[in-house]
Amino acid sequence: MSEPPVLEIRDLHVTFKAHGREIQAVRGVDLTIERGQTLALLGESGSGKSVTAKAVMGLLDHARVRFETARLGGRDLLAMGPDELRSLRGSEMTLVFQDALSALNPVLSIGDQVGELYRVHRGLSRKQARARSIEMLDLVGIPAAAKRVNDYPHQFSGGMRQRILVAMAVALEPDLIIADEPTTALDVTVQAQILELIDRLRRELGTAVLLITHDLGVAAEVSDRVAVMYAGRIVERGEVGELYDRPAHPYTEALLAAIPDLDSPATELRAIPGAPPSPAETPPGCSFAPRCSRASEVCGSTRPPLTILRTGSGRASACHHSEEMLDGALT
Amino acid sequence: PSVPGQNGSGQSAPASADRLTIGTTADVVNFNPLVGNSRTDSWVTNLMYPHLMQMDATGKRVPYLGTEWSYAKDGKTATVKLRDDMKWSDGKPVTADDVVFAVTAVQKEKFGVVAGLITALDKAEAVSPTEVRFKLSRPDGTFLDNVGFWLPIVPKHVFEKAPSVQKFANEANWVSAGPFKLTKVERGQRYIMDRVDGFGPAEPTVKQVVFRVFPDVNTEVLALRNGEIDMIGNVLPPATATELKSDQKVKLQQIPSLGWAHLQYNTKHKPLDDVRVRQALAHAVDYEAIRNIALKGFAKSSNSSVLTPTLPGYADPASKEYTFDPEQAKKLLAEAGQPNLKLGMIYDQADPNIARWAPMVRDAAKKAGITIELQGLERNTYLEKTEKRDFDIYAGSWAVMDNPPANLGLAFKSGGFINYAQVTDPKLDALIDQSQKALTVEEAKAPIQEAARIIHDQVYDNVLYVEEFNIAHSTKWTGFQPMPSELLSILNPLSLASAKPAG
Amino acid sequence: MRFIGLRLARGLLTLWFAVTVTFFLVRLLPGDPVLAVADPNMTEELRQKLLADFGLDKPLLAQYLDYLGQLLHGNLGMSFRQSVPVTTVLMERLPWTLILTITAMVVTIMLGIPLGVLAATRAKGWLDRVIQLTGVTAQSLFVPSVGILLMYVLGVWLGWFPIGGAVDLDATGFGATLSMVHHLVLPCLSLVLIQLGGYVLTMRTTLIDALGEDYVSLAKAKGVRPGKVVWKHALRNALLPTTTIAGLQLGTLVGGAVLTETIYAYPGIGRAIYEAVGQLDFPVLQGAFVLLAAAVVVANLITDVAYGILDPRVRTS
Amino acid sequence: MTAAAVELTPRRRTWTSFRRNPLGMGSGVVLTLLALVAIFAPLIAPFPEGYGAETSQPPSGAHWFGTDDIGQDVFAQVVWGTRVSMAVGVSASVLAIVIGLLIGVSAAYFRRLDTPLGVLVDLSLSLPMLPLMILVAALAGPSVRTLAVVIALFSWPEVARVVRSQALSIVPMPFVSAAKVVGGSSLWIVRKHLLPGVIPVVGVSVVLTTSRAVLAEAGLSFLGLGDPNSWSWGTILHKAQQSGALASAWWTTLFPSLAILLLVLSTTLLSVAYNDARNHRSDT
Amino acid sequence: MAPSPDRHDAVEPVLRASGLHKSYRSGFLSRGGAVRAVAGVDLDLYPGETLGIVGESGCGKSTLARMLVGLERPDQGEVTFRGRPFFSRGGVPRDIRRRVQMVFQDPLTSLNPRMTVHDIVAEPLRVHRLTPDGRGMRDRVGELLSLVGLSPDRMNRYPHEFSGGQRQRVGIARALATEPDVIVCDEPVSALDMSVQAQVVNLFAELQRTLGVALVFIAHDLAVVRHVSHRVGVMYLGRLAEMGPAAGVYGAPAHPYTMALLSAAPVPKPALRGRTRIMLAGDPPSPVAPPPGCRFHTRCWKATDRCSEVEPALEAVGDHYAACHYAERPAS
Ligand SMILES: Nc1ncnc2c1ncn2[C@@H]1O[C@H](COP(=O)(O)OP(=O)(O)OP(=O)(O)O)[C@@H](O)[C@H]1O
Ligand SMILES: Nc1ncnc2c1ncn2[C@@H]1O[C@H](COP(=O)(O)OP(=O)(O)OP(=O)(O)O)[C@@H](O)[C@H]1O
Ligand SMILES: [Mg+2]
Ligand SMILES: [Mg+2]
Repeated sequence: MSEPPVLEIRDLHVTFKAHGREIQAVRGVDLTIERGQTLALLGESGSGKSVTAKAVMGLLDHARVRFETARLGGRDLLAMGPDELRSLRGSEMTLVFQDALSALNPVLSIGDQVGELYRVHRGLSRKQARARSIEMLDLVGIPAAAKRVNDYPHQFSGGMRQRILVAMAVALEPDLIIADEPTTALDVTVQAQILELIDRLRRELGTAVLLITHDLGVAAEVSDRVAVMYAGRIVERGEVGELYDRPAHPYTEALLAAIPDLDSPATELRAIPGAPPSPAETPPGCSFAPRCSRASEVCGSTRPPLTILRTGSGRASACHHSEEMLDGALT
Repeated sequence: PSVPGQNGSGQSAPASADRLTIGTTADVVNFNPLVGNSRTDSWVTNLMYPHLMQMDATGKRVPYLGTEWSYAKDGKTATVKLRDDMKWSDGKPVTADDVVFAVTAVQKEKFGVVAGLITALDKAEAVSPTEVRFKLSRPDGTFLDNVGFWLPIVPKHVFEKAPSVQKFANEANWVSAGPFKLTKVERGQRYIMDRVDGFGPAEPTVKQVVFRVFPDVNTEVLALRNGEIDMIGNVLPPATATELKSDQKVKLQQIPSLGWAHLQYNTKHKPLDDVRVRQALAHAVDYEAIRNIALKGFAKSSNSSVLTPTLPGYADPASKEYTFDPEQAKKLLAEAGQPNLKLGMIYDQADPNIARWAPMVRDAAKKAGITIELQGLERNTYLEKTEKRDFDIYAGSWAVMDNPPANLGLAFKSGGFINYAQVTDPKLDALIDQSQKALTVEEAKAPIQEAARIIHDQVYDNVLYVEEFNIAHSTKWTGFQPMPSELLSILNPLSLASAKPAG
Repeated sequence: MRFIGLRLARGLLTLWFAVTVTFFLVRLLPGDPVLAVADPNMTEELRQKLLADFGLDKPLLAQYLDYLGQLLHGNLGMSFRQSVPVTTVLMERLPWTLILTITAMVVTIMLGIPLGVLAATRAKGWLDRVIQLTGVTAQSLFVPSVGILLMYVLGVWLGWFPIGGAVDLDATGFGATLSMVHHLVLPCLSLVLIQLGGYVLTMRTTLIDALGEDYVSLAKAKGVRPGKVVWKHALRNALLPTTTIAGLQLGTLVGGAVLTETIYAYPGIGRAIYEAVGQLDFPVLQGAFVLLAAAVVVANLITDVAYGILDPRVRTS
Repeated sequence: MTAAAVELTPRRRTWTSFRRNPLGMGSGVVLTLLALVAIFAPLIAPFPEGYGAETSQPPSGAHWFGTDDIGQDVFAQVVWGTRVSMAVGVSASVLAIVIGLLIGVSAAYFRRLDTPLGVLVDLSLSLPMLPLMILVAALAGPSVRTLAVVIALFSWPEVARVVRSQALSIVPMPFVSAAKVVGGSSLWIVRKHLLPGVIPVVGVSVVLTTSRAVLAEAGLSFLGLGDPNSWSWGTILHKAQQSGALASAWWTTLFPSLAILLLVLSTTLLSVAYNDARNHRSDT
Repeated sequence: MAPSPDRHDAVEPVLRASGLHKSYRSGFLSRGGAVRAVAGVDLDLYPGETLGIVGESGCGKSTLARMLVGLERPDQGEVTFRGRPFFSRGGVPRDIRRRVQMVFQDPLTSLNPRMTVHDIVAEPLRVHRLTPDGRGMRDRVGELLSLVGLSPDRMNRYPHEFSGGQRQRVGIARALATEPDVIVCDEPVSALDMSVQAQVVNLFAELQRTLGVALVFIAHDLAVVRHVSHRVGVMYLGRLAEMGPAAGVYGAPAHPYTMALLSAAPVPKPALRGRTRIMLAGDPPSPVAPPPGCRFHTRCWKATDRCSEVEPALEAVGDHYAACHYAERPAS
């Protein structure tokens, strides 16, 4: 453990104010990613995945953001001034957006947008930046990159645009790539290509990846570790194989049971009743309790903290019943 | 000359004889003096084209291009002698041929004001370069006054080249013979006129006259105070005149009107054909209030007579103004069997004075139980309705009525072309005819006064007042020669020729 | 190039529409153009001749076709009142209107964009509120009232600017330019005041929208300086709607200058129109509308070009 | 059932956030006051007519806004002017909105009509409005009704454009397809889905068109094309101009000008506030 | 799901599409060519069955769906309902309209935000005058809401007051109101959260079991389609690449595209991570200029010259159909 983790976040809270009400989008999230590792942040819509990512990147201007610890490769982000933080963004930690069409500036050429990174962080001239951009576009598999640097985003297909975003994310060989649902807008066949690309670059560059997704399949395919979010909190985390095999939180368990299985199509799906709570609400107990089949009285009144489980390998779960779940699974 | 930055402080500098700037509220529409009829048109073309005669403050004709004039005994020939020292700006002399050309063109093509005034003309001929003879088809004592004052003399050698004199635009290369010549036109902005050296009747002092165009009197006043202009050509509204009275840097010049403001009752509309109804209406107007409030006292009573005090030669001192007497009016209406009289009154709402007193007429009439519905009209509609005699009451004013026998003929003789009231009164016709034939004022006086009395008693016309125009100029200038009517005011050629910086 | 062709065709259509609408408006409304030319006191024979001279004796459709035909030759007919070609009357006025409106437009844009940016980047702050309120207030002003106020205060009291007119008589060379600018200040100021609000508000909303877009977040995530994020990434996108507005406004501006030109005695087309209405000089009116429509068409073409420069999606498709 | 139940309806949410905007509320109050003044003008001041002895008096206790050059009370003129100015503004905008709504919705819904109507709207928008209004008003003769019609005639394209673009954003919405699948006729869809959908923008449009109409009315009246038998703010200014009092008797200019400013400003602020409140995105 | 219903040869299809073509011209006078959204699709839908359609985005699934319900008129080809053509002169006959309904992808935008749930569900009843307004209407709407698992006492609320899954139930209730024989569902669960998807998928299965309505179920999620469908069609660039019983298509894909699709789909089983996958090169071509011959040949590892010249027809391969010159034959 000589090397510090690439990212270390402790007790992240994000609160928005809207229509006179407070929305606690993220309520005490801890995250740690080691070098070369992919952590999948799983969770359904509105659970706070993107907000977490933006808070880490420092992109939330209008929200109240509170960390206890925020370290990037051992450097304390909380102690840094705005300029210092800015110099990290784009070079040490980078972001891949979900919707490439809206994330690329429609009025600037691709070369300009990729090259901007080199000009801002490396102080390269326009010409040098352009040359580097072409290399990068080549690397992510844009055909005839040299010819296409001067094209504009609308002239590329969806898959190409996503590749361009990836190119920007890896251009300066960052320590950390945060990919916010990078493939949900894409077709299955293209999605596979992009995931493969990110994975390859991660291996080659030794970068850590925070992969945000709501697709259990995607997480299963590429991540080393998984953290499951529900209503602004991480409810379970662990190594990917273990977590899928023996979920220690009823929500994870229910999610896995709700996916149709290609191999056993005839079985009825086990649906989770109800809907996720609104982020404006703060019930006292476990947020999942109203939908949970295991819920007992204590679940409605006391919120279970995220506790390390005895199975080791960094597994943790926030459920009053996780031990019995694991026992049940073992027997 | 104003340079940016020192414009506003121009007031302190003494005026130089270099330039006199006059504000006007309209562009020149037509440079052909025989056609143009807007005020600015007349002001500019009057400085360029001479007339046979001018007018003095009492309306009497005085020499200009013409030096002497007379009728033959039978009244069927009139002769005018001309100055010999006037030249067109291209060097050719102004001769009798030019006069003959101008009058013949108007007679032939029948256009403009003059055409209606020279119906008696049979033929004009040049007796010599300095003498013109007019052959008349009937004796007409108004002819010389009319043709002398109204007809601009144009250069034959220029105007005869146009296929139609009426349609000749005359918009460039002007050949003129007045005290100033037009040198530059910047439409919408200004008209620049330069002094003519050696102008016979009166050598101008000022080198250059500039007419500058403004949107309204308000801005003209600002510009006058600002020192940007030296004089406002337009008549000031009474309220503005009151306001400017106390301004040290501004001098107000009072000019009598040659016309009058009046109400006319359509005698072909029932019940206005009944003289008692018309008299009742005449008693239902508060003349004093109109003069004092609407005109702020800048108006004289004409004693309800069409012979106004501006022309002392004709005025009839015996005439008495109708009293404002609602009770009397009610009585007359009761006699006429018209207790609940309801009438419409048209007027041009763009005329500021009338727009101001029209409601006063309505309100005063209300006291006599008469309902007057105001029809303030846009100018062209107003003119159209007037031409078609499509009104009960017509409120308006006549600008220039300089020759009573001629003017009353147009206005009150059966079929007269400004006989808006549609008067048909044989006795009146005879009296007017008689006055027109008279070759001297003395001769014309008796019949015309009698005619005026009939008009008064029959209320063929209800004269409200004769306006006293206010013209403002900077105190830095002096030497103007005022003449009656806003057409001439202090803006007439002889006045501008004699204007000079004060002090 | 097909794009340009399409635009030109559209421009011609606009022109034709303006010509047609005004032609028939003038003739189908109550006021009678015949009355305008013909003095009711003239003989019938002379009247007929006059009407024939102006082509007013033909059936309406024939007059219309004649007019269109003449228009193709650049001939706008003869003024009823001034006995000179309409083109002569208007061409003297057009440059002034162009100077006034274009200056006003440029000044408005140069002020409006920075103010809009300032407001947007401080959205909901006090500066934003002040800018917005000022913009809206200026927009709500009534031109003649402002005109009188400015003339009285800046013209008469302080004596800084001339009352009316477009240029001094004696100014020559550079002095003339200086004098023109001097005369331009007040009318231009009125036009800028009433237009500025629109630009500021549009700029503000579109920029706020643009600042919420993902590409702005990405630019920030790339470590681009905040100022540059606004000027390089957000502004160009936000300028697109502003450009559209500018194009639309130039049209209304040229027409809306009537009041301004009238108040300030500025010798432009707007005042010529007002005067021509008073004199029922229909050929001049019609010609003025054709010219204004042409100005609008040109403005729209310029807008399209600007749009193309700003937006590659238009340029490259 | 779930948290979603506490969410406010869009209308209520708009209202709540509108209420928190002091400018918007203030404008609403001012407009209401002006409307009351217009309605109850006879109770506030006698109709300004006739003449008075005190001419061209500056504001005083007896004459709050002073008197004009024939001694009429300027306050009474402004009060009665509110009536005509607002009546012209409102009726012109109602008329313009009816036309604009019809054309805008038809253009958006009936695809075949879109190109011709769209071109018509664009062309009309590129006509020089004020000069044309002047022309038509001059030819048609001045009256309050003429003014309202003329202004409406030249204001509908703007409304049509706004309505069309709003309707165009509704037409491709799946709920419109749903109504079609369910069997709704065109008329049904226009009535039940399109019109209710465009009403909110029409709301803003009403306000803006009214203020534009008030300005247009003032402009035309100022140029002398107003109804001479009634008082509008433009007419007061026109009369002041005619009597040469624009710059000297400042009170005859100032008060009607302020009235125009107040009305136009509050309508604009109201629509800005309403738009802000409706646009929940800018609420964060 | 339930085993495939009886062999189809005996039964009449409720809905039949033959030779459907649809192109979109983008914009007035645009110079770009037309988008060929659907280019020659034939299919039959039998009573009581679920026909799944999968395919990548832009391959024409929605366009096909819109043609099947008569929202879009095909450029070529025809849709018939029990043998009667959809488009007669004037439009779709009212009784056919009633019988074929649709459920949309986005539950929020397919419900008018200005109408209450009651009014939304009542709309078809009003249009077809099936129930008089008033009590009867409320009872009927309540009944429909109960059928889709919503409590009738919330019928006076607005769509935004409901969660995504509930909204989609409202949409389904609306589609059921006219007692249709066919419901075409265009990605009815893609916009829903993963925890809610299963609820709606189960609802569809149950409704079909109890009401016997025939479903066309369009989705891009292979597993969901597999789960609900008896038969499955795979679309690529406006055409059907493969079509057949679900078990056959998924178990023994014949078309290379189907194989690639199945292989690329992420599987939520970390244990299977190491498996070899077919990775297709490049993006799907633009529908404006589809490649000649077999539309898939630009990305196909099996492609030969013939593929780029001759367009393969949909032909029987074992128990299903595939449009490929080199279709994978079943081993037996
Ligand atoms: N700018 C904002 N203002 C107010 N609330 C916000 C804002 N951004 C996000 N939220 C709220 O925070 C919560 C979490 O949002 P977030 O975008 O992180 O969800 P997510 O997990 O990324 O969901 P998705 O899968 O839909 O992207 C949501 O309820 C959202 O409404
Ligand atoms: N109204 C339209 N106008 C123009 N092009 C259209 C229209 N509707 C669809 N298209 C085009 O037709 C093609 C097929 O579209 P369609 O919506 O049927 O695809 P899809 O398979 O449903 O895709 P998705 O999975 O994204 O919903 C696409 O390229 C699309 O851009
Ligand atoms: Mg997200
Ligand atoms: Mg689709």
